[in-house]
Amino acid sequence: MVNNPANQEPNVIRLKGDIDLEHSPGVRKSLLSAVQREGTLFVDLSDVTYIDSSGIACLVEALQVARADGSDLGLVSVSMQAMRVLELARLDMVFPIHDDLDAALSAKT
Amino acid sequence: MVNNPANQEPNVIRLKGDIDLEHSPGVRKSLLSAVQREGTLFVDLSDVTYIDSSGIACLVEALQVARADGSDLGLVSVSMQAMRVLELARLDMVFPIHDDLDAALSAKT
Amino acid sequence: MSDAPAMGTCDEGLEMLFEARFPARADRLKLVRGSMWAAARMCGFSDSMAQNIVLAVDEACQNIIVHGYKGREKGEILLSVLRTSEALHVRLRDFAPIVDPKSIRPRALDDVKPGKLGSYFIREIMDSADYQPSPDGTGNLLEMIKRMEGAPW
Amino acid sequence: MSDAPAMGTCDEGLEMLFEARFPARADRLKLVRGSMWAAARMCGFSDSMAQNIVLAVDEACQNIIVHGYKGREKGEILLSVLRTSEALHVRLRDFAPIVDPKSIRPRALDDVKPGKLGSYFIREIMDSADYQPSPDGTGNLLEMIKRMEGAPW
Ligand SMILES: Nc1ncnc2c1ncn2[C@@H]1O[C@H](COP(=O)(O)OP(=O)(O)O)[C@@H](O)[C@H]1O
Ligand SMILES: Nc1ncnc2c1ncn2[C@@H]1O[C@H](COP(=O)(O)OP(=O)(O)O)[C@@H](O)[C@H]1O
Repeated sequence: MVNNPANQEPNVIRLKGDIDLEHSPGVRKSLLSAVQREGTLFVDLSDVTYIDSSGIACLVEALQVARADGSDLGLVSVSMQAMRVLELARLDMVFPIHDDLDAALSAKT
Repeated sequence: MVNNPANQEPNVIRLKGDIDLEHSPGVRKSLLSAVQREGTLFVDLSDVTYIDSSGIACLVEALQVARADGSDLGLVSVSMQAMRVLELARLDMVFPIHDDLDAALSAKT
Repeated sequence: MSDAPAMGTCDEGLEMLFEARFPARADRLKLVRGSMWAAARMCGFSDSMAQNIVLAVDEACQNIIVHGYKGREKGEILLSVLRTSEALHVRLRDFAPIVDPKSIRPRALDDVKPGKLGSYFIREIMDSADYQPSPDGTGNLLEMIKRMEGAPW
Repeated sequence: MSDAPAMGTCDEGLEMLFEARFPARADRLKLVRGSMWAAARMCGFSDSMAQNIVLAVDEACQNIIVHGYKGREKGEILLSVLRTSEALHVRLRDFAPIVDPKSIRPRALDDVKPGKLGSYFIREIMDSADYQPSPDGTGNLLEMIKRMEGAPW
């Protein structure tokens, strides 16, 4: 699920809850349209309680679309469970990973 | 389950985890022996993730043993779930309830 | 558990959310609580109401373990969780001696004592909790119903 | 679910922790994850290993929903969770067309693409995941085994 407070940087997407087979289709759409709109994107995972292969697949697809355009997609505040799944998928070295939003936004500039 | 760090007041019992049909028999024993040993007792519920009627029954029994002896049994850091169960049982006015250990120990003196 | 396929919806417009089958033992109740909570949330109940519903179902299972099977090791419990557009239905099937519903007396309100809280919680939390005829006349079938918040009745 | 009583332990020294039956739909998987986590914890697995086991079982259910039943609404999944003194056994029974195990190919390690992660996670996390003959020759029975930490082999 996607949760974007109005007062937030437009190129930050905050996911929340379980990113599983039920919710991945919605997350995929939000990520792809945000990448197309914003270029480089930061995906904040602090409120993600669970992520599975379908959730990881959304992130990978959005990353590929971003990079094909010369942009990038960074992950922010990755939970323990999500980090373990990224490591299992050997994707922890593929995505730029930032401890928090400040780190992400300053790395960008 | 009962969890008592060595450096803690002897009349404070810290429960943790699910106080359910599986774990209540052990909790009951610990509470009754602590009441008999210490007199007035504080039961810290901060780490209690779930409590059911069998857990509440242990607390009520220990309270009654304490009061029969002229002592008392206070509850400390009661979680939302535990408070709801106490309220359902109309026991929220029967137990002394303290926000935290400092409040409990200063109320005592 | 039979191998019969086909389901998802069943009698009376009830949609099946899940069923669980487990040995009637105290250490199995925690396995069911998480599913029960998620099912209640799925029906739109708030987090705290979902926790209350978990408590009611747990108490009914405890009664089956303690009073029905009286700790006999081989007993089992079938839990069926269903919904209509208006209510959550929880059914508990056991194979213990048939219960006389009149024997279940919750405690008096102002009576501070350790026991008899379980059936009281069930009645406080659920809209109804009634024994239904079991499919084959053996054991018990307890049906508990909780109307959804915002349902029309 | 049949009404047959008697169980708790069953074949080959396997002890039944719980069974669940649910419609093969994406929105039911969350109902099972909590129970699966609690069952893994009950076997002594660490919190993070229990979360991995939940992931493996979830992925296997997803494959049944997506590739087996291909979204057909009436499909159902039976999950049986059992243990020996040495290992957790998870069995998934479905009534979809019979799977050719050779058709399941996890992705190559260095291949960054969106799909084919599920079967890869299952193999990484579990000690084995094999199709067994189903009781009546219809559908599939996938058995996944995870040895307990500290078990002798
Ligand atoms: N499933 C059951 N089978 C037989 N007797 C039951 C069952 N459920 C409840 N009872 C009876 O109803 C009484 C009240 O139950 P309850 O309020 O849950 O309190 P407690 O379990 O503490 O006795 C029990 O003591 C028991 O005699
Ligand atoms: N239960 C199943 N029934 C039929 N085919 C399956 C099943 N599980 C896996 N497969 C096949 O194995 C392939 C790899 O599965 P998986 O690694 O989970 O990736 P994905 O589901 O993303 O395709 C699937 O694309 C499918 O062809």
